[in-house]
Amino acid sequence: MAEKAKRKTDIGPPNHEQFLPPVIKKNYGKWKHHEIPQPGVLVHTAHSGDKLYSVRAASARLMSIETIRLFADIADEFCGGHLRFTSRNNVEFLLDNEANVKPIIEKLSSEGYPVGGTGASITNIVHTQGWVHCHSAATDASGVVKSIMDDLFPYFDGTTKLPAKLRIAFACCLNMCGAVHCSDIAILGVHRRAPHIKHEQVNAQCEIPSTVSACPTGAIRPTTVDGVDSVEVIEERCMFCANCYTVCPAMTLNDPVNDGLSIWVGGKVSNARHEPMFSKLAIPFIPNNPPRWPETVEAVRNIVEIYAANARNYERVGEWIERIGWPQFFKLTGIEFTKYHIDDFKHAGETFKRSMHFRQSQ
Amino acid sequence: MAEKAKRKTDIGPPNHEQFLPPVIKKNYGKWKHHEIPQPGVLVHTAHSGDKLYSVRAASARLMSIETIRLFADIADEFCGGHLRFTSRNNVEFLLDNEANVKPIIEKLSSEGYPVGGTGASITNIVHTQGWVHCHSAATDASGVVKSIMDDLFPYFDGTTKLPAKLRIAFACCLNMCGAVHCSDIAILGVHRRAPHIKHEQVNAQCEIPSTVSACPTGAIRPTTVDGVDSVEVIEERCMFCANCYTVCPAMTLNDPVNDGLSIWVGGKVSNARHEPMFSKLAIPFIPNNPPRWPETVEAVRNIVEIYAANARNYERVGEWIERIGWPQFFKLTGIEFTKYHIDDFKHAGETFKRSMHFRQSQ
Amino acid sequence: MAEKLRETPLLDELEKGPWPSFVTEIKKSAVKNSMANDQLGILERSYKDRIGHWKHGGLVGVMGYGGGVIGRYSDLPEEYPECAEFHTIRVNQPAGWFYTSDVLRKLCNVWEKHGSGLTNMHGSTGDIIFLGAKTEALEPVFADLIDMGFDLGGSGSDVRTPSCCCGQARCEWACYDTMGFTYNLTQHFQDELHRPAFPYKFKFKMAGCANDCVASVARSDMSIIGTWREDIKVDQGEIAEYAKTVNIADDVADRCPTGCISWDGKTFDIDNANCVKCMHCINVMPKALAPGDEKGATILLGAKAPIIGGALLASVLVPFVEMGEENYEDIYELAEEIWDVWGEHGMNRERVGEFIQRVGMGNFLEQVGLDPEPEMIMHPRTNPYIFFELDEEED
Amino acid sequence: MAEKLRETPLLDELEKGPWPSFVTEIKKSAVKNSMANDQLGILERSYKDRIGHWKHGGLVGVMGYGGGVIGRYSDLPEEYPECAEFHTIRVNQPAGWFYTSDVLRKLCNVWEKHGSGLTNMHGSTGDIIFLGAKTEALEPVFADLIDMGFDLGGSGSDVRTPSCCCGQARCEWACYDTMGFTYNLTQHFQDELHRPAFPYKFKFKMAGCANDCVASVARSDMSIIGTWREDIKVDQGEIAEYAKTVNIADDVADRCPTGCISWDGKTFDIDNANCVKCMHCINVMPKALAPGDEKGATILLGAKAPIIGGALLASVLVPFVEMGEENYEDIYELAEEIWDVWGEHGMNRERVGEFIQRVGMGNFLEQVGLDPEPEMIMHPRTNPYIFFELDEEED
Ligand code: SRM
Ligand code: SRM
Ligand code: SRM
Ligand code: SRM
Ligand code: SF4
Ligand code: SF4
Ligand code: SF4
Ligand code: SF4
Ligand code: SF4
Ligand code: SF4
Ligand code: SF4
Ligand code: SF4
Repeated sequence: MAEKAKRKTDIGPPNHEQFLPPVIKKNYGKWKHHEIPQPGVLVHTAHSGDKLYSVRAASARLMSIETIRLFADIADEFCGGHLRFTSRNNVEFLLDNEANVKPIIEKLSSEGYPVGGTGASITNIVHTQGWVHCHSAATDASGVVKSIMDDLFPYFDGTTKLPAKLRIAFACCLNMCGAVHCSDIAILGVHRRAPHIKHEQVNAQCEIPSTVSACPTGAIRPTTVDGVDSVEVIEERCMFCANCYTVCPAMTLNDPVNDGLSIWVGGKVSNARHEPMFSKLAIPFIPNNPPRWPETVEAVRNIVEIYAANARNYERVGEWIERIGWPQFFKLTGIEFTKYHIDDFKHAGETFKRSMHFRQSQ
Repeated sequence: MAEKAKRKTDIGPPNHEQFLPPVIKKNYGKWKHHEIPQPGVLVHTAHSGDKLYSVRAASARLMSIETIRLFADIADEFCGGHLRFTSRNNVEFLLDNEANVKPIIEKLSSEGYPVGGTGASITNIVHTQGWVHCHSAATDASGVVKSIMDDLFPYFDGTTKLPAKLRIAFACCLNMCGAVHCSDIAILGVHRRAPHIKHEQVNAQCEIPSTVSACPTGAIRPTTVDGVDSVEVIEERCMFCANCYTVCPAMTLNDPVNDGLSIWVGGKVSNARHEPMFSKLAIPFIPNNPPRWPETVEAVRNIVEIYAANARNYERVGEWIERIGWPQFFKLTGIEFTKYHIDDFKHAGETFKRSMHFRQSQ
Repeated sequence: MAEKLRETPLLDELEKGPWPSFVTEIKKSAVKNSMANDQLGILERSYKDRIGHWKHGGLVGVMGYGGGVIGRYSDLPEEYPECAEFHTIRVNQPAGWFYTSDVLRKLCNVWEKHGSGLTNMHGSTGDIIFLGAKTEALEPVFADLIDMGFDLGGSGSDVRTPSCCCGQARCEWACYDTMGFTYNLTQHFQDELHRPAFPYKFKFKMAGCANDCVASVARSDMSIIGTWREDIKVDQGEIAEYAKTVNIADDVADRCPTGCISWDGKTFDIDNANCVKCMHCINVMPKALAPGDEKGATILLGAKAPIIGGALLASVLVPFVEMGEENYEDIYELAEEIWDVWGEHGMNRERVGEFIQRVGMGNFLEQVGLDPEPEMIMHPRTNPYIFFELDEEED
Repeated sequence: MAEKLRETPLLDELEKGPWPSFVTEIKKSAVKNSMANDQLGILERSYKDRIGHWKHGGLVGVMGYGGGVIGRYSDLPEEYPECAEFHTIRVNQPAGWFYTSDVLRKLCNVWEKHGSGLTNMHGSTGDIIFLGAKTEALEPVFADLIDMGFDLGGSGSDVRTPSCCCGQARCEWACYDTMGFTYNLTQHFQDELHRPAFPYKFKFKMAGCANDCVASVARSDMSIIGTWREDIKVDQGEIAEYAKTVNIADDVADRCPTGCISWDGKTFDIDNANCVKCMHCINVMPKALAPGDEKGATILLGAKAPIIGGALLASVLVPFVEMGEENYEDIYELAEEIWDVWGEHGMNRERVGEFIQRVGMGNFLEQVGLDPEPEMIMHPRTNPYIFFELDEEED
C-alpha cells in the first residue's frame, strides 16, 4: 500500500442485494401474506408458497462488537448467516427452516436477547445518545430506556396483551433525535434553567449575531460584560429550548438539579385508521433519578395500564384519548392538569377548545 | 320643556318584558316542544298546553319606517300587536290564535314579505352595509344579497328541500361585520390593489407610527414624499386587508376595476353534531357586476345545488365536504383549485395535508 | 313633502324578484324624505361607478357618550347634498328583539322627525340602526329616544350592545334566561357601554343552548351558552312515534359525535357520561328528548373577525356556571377581572382573544384567578417550549 | 489487552432485569478496550453527577468529506484520558439493514482495530454508528471501510443517510421497491450527502405503504410512501375464515376512517372511491385483503423535529407518482429543483418545511414547477389574506 493510489470516496453503501437470504431473493416483491404464530415470530408466505420465518430479538441498540459477533455466530448456526436490524433497533434472524425457530429463540433468550415486539405489543424504544455521548442531553437515554423496558417487559414478550401497538420513544433534549414528537408515549429530557453564559468564551467561540437570532423567543440580547462583548438572556422569556447552545457552546443549559424528564402521549405516524398525530404533553416534569428513574418508570406504566384497560381493539393511545376526551384522560390517569399543558407557542389558539363538545356530567 | 332638567343618560334598553305577548309571559321558560307545520311557521307548545304560532317573514333588513309601520298594522290586525325580529333579520309575528296563521301569511305575501326560512332551508342572509353606508366596502351588500335570495327563493319558501339548514352570510370587506367566517356559504368583498396613498393627507390625518404598525405583513414603511412625511407600501407584501385604511383615511383601497367578491364554504356555528367550523375559501375572486352580480349568484347556486344533491340528512355543508373530501368538492362543483386556496398566513402549516388519507382512485 | 325620485335605472333592476327589495324600501322613504332620496341617488351612482361614495368616518356623537354613532360623510356633497352627512345611530334593541306595534310606531315617529326614515332592523351586533342622520339631528334623536325609554348602543372600544337568542321566551331548549340575563347585563354595564376605555371592542352574546342561534361562539368576545349536566330526558313513547317517520339509526344515533346513543329499534339509550351536549338528537326529536336538569351555561372567550391576527372562535373559559339571578354578579366580576388584565396589558386594537394568545392562556388564567382545566383545550400542547417556573427551593 | 473494569456501582443496577443491558454491552468491550472502559467510567460519573460530561462538538472529519463524523470531547480529559476524544462515525447502512454474518464480522474487525468497539445498531437516522473514535483513527477507519465497500453517512447541512422499511424484501404490502430505490437514491446523491452545502439537513425516508414503518412522515424532509389507485383486492373466501375469529363489523368496518366498508355478515364490500388507503382493513385481515393495482407512491415534504419553529409532519407534495426504475430520475430532478429554490432563498438552519411555511406553499409550488392540487391540503384557507396577483390587463 505504499503506492500512492487515487483516494476512493463516494462509493456509497454496499448494495443490499448481496446480503439477502436466498428465499428473499427468490420471492422479492412476491410476498402474499403473513402471520404471527407467536410473539416475536413473523411468518411471511410468498405467492410461490415459500415461507420466511423472522425471529425478532430485543437489543440495547448500544452494542459491543462482541455481541454483533455473537449474533453473527447465531445466524450462521440457524439461518445461513442472514439477519437484519429493524427500524426500531431490534435484530431479526431470517430463517427459511421452521424447525430452527424454536432452537434459535432458546439460544437468543439464553444469551439475554429475548424475542418479542411483534403485533399489538410494546417493542423496542427508539432513543438517542444521552449521557453516553451527547453534549446537549438533559438526562441519560439508555438508562431510562432500559429501566422502562425492564418494567414493561411482559408487554414485549407477549405475556400481557395490549389493544394495539404501543410505540415508545425517547429523546434526551428538545432536538428530539428520537423523534418523540409522534409517539404513543414519549419521554423527553428537558432543561429548566436559562443558559449559563460563559462570558469570556462567547465572543471567542460564537458569532454573537447568530447567537442572538437563534433564540425563537427573542430572549437573547448583545451586551458587554467586564469590557468583553457577550450576550445576556432575559430569563422570563427563556423556555429552555437550547437552540442558543447548539449555535454557541458558551451557553450551557445542563443543570444537575433542574434537568429532568417530561412525558408525552397520543402521537402516531402510521396512517392506519387515524391520520398521523403529534404527541401531546402529559407530565411536564419528573426529576432525574438515576440509575433507574423509578418515578418515570412508574408514570409510563401507569399510562400503559390505564390505556390497556380502557382502549378498544386496534385503538392506539391517541385514538383512545380522542374518543374519551382529554379531561377523562387526566381523570383516569390521575395526572394533574396544569397551566403548562396549555399551549402558548405560535399555534396555541388552535388547541383551545372552541366548542361546547365536552362532557359536562360529573 | 324650557326648564333646564338634568340630562337623562345611561338608561339602557327598555325591559323586554313589557313587549312580550301574554302567551309568552305566561309560559316563559315553560315551553315543551315545537313543530314546523309548514315552511315559515313554528308552533311552540307549552307544558300548560298553550300554543304559540310564530310566522316568519322575509325582510330586506334595510327597512323604511313605512314598512315598520306596515308590520305594526299587520301585527295589530292578527296578533295583538306582537312581533319580533330574528338574529338573521327576519320578522316574526307571534300569534296565539291558529286561525290567524293562514290570513297573516296571505297578507304578508301580498305585501311582498313572503314567509319561510324555517327548518332545513335557506333563511335570510346576514349582511352588512356595503355601498349603502360604509367607506370600506369592496362591493355592495344589499344588492348582492337581494340577487342571491331572489335566485335561491325556492329554498326559502320551502318549495325546494335541503338536507339541513344552510346559512349564508355576506360581508363587504375583510372586517367581516357580517361574520362570514363561520357560514355554510359566505360571500366576502375583497380588494386587490394595494392602498392608494394620498401623501399630502397622511401626516395631517394619521399617526404615521400607528399606520406603519397597523400592517400585519409589515408592508408599510415611513418615507418622505416631496418633502412631506408620509408612508410607502411594499406592494408585494400587501394582501389587501385594509387595516391601514381603518387607521388612516389617506390609504384608500377602493378600486372600481379590481374590487370584487370571494366565496367561502363549510363554516358553521352550532354545536349540533360537529363542532363549530370556519368557512374555507372556495372561489378567490369574482368581479363586481352590478346591479345583479350574475356570476356570483350563479356560483352560489351551483354550490347549493351540488350540496343539496349530495349531502346526507342533517349534514351541513362543512360536514358534507369533510366527509367527501376537498378534492371531491372541487371536482363536483367544477371550481378551479389555485394557489390562492392554499393558506399562507400564520397557521398555514396546520392546513397542509399531513397524511396519506386522501382518495387516490381516479 | 313629496320628492321627485332620483332616476335609478340600475337599482330598479333590484326591485324585481320575490325577495323583499331594499331599493323599494329606500324609495318608500325617498318619496317623502329628501335625505333618503339623495341616498338613493348616491347609491345608484355607486352602482354605476362600482365604488362606494362614503368617506372614512368622522368623530360625531352625543354629549357625554363616546359611542353609539358612526359618523359618515359622502365624497359627493355637491351632487347629493341631503346625504352629505349621513351618520348612523345605534339604538340598543330590547333583548330578543321583541316589540309591540306601539313601541315600533314611536320609534318610527322619532326617526321620521329627525332622520332619513331608513333603518336596519337590525345591525349585525343587534342594534336598531337609524340609517342617515345629519350631525344636528343627533342630540334631538337622542333626547326623544331617552324620553321613550330607549338608549344608544355601543361603538368604539367599549362594551358593544349585548344580544341574545329568544331563549326561554319561546324556546323549549333554553338552559337559562338569555333575555333576562342580557337585560340585566346591559343595564349593569351602561358605563362601559357608553364610554369607550378598553383596548378595543368587547362583545357579549348569549345563547340558550349549544345550537347557538345568535352565533355567539363566532361573534362575541364573551359567549355564554346554555347547557346542562344531568341526563337527557327521554320519552320512550314519543321515540316510538318518531321511529315511524325518522330513521333513528342513521339520522340520530349515527350522527351523535361521540357515538353514545344506542338504538336497537326499540329502546333509545344514551350513555350520558359520554354525551357532549351537542343538541343534535334533541333537535331531531324535540318531542321525545329534552335537555337534562342541573342547567347552567359555559362561558367562552375570544371570538372575533379576522382583523388583524385572523378570525377566532371563542374557546372555553368556564366549563360550567349556574345561571340563576344570584349568579349574575359572579359573571360581572369575572368580566371586570378580564377587563382589568386586558385593559392594563392589552395593546391598542387588540381583542381579548388575540391578547390571550399573546400572553398565553395559562398566564391569563392566573391573572384573572381561574384554575386551568382540561375542558379549556382540545388537547395539551404538542411543542416542548414550556416556560417552567421553578420553585424557590429548586432554584 | 485485558482491562480492569472501572467501578460502576450505579450503572451495575442497570445490568439487572430482562431487557438487554447497555451497561453489559459497554463492559463487554471495556474488558478489552481502554476507550470503552473510560467511557464506562465517565458514564458512571454522569450518573453520580446527574449531568453529561461531553463538550459541545468540534470540527473533525475525513479528508474531502464535510460530514459523517460527529466530534466529541469530554470535559474530564484527565480523569478519563482514553475517551477524551470520543467521536462518532456514521457509516451508511445497507438499505433495509440487511446483513450477512460475514459482513458484520468485517465491520467488527475494523472497529476493533481502530475504535472503542462500541456501536449503535443503528442511529436514529439509520446509520451504523461507530461510537468513540480518536481523531487519529478517523482516516484509517475510513480507508478500511471503503476497502470493504462501505462509506460514511451524512451529518451537517447535507443529504442525510436515506433509510427505508424492508419493503418488498419481506413485506407483502410494499407498493414499490423501497430498498432498491433507497440504494439508487443514495448512490445518486453521494456528492450532496458528503459535502454539506444546503441551508440545513435534508432527510429522505422511504416506506412501502401507509403503515410507514420507518416513520417517514414524522422524520424526513422528503417522505416517499407507497400507495395504490385500483380497488383493494378482496378474497371473500378468506373473509369468511376471518369472520370466525375477527369481529369484522366492530374491528374492521367501524374503524375505517371514511366508513366506506360495508359488511352484512356475508359480503365484505369496499366503496373504493372513498377508500383513503389507510391500510387498516388490510392490516387486520392480511390473507383476505391486499393493496390494489396501479401501485406507486405519494411524496410528502417537510417533516422535522421542533427546533426551532415547532415540529412538523410532512405534507403531501405529489399525490401520486409511479415508482418504476424509469421514474427515479423524475424524483431526483424534483429533489434538485427543491434544493435549488431552498438553497437560494432558505435561511441558515431553516429546514425545508419551515421554509415552505415562510414563503408560502403556493409560491413554493410555482418555483419548483408543480401545480397546486387539493390533495395537498386538509382544507383551503380560512383567512382572507390572499396575495392576489393581478393580470397585466386588470392592472
Ligand atoms: C329565531 C332564531 C333565534 C332568534 O332568537 O332569533 C332561531 C330559532 C330557532 N332555532 Fe336556530 N334560530 C335562529 C338562528 C340560528 C343560528 C344563527 C345564524 O344562523 O346566524 C344558528 C346557527 C347556525 C350555524 O350553525 O351556522 C341556528 C342554529 C339552530 C340549530 C342547529 C342546526 C344545525 O343542525 O346545525 C337548530 C336545531 C334544528 O334546527 O334542528 C336550531 C333550532 C331553532 C329552533 C327550532 C329552536 C326552538 O325550538 O324554538 C327555532 C326555530 C328554528 C327554525 O327556524 O327552524 N337553530 N339558529 C333565529 C332565526 C334566524 C332566522 O331568521 O332564520
Ligand atoms: C353596522 C355594522 C354592519 C351592519 O351592517 O350591521 C358594522 C359596521 C361597521 N363595522 Fe363592524 N359592524 C357591525 C357588526 C360587526 C360584527 C358582527 C357582530 O357584532 O356580531 C363584526 C364581527 C365580529 C367581531 O366583532 O369581530 C364586526 C367586525 C368589525 C371589524 C373587525 C373587528 C376585528 O376585531 O376583526 C371592524 C374594524 C374595526 O373595528 O376597526 C369593524 C368596523 C366597522 C365600521 C365601524 C367601519 C370602520 O372601519 O370603522 C363599520 C361602519 C359601517 C357604517 O358606516 O355603517 N367591524 N362588525 C354592524 C354593527 C351594527 C350594530 O351595532 O348592530
Ligand atoms: C446520533 C443521533 C441520535 C442517535 O442516538 O441515534 C443524533 C445525534 C445528534 N443530533 Fe440528531 N441525531 C440523530 C437523529 C436525529 C433525528 C431522527 C431521524 O433522523 O430520523 C432527528 C429528528 C428528525 C429531524 O431531522 O428533524 C434529529 C434531530 C436533530 C436536531 C433538530 C433538527 C430540527 O430541525 O429540529 C438537531 C439540532 C441541530 O441540527 O442542530 C440534532 C443534532 C444532533 C447532534 C449532532 C447534536 C448537536 O446539537 O449538534 C447530536 C449528536 C449526538 C452525539 O454526540 O452523538 N438532531 N436527529 C441520530 C443520528 C444517527 C444516524 O445518523 O443514524
Ligand atoms: C420490521 C419493521 C420494518 C423494518 O423495516 O424494520 C416493521 C414490520 C412490520 N410492520 Fe411495522 N414495522 C416496523 C416499524 C413500524 C413503525 C415505525 C416505528 O414504530 O417507529 C410503525 C409506525 C408506528 C406508529 O404509527 O407510530 C409501524 C406501523 C405498522 C402498522 C400500523 C399499526 C397501527 O395500527 O397504527 C402495521 C399494521 C399492523 O401491525 O397491523 C405494521 C405492520 C408491519 C408488518 C406486519 C408488515 C408485514 O406484513 O411484514 C411487519 C411486522 C409487524 C409486527 O412487528 O407486528 N406496522 N411499524 C419495523 C419493526 C420495528 C420493531 O423492531 O418493532
Ligand atoms: S436528543 Fe439532544 S441530547 Fe439527545 S442525542 Fe439528540 S441532540 Fe443529543
Ligand atoms: S434556551 Fe432557547 S429560549 Fe432560552 S435563551 Fe436559549 S435559545 Fe432562547
Ligand atoms: S364589512 Fe367592511 S365594508 Fe362592510 S360594513 Fe363592515 S366595515 Fe363596512
Ligand atoms: S392593506 Fe393591509 S397588507 Fe396592505 S398595506 Fe394596508 S395594512 Fe398592509
Ligand atoms: S340557542 Fe338554543 S335556546 Fe336559544 S333559540 Fe336557539 S335553540 Fe333555542
Ligand atoms: S346531545 Fe349530541 S352528544 Fe349528546 S347524545 Fe345527543 S347527539 Fe349525542
Ligand atoms: S411500511 Fe408498509 S411496506 Fe413497509 S414494512 Fe411497513 S407495512 Fe410493509
Ligand atoms: S384501507 Fe382504510 S380507508 Fe380503505 S377501506 Fe380499508 S380501512 Fe377503509
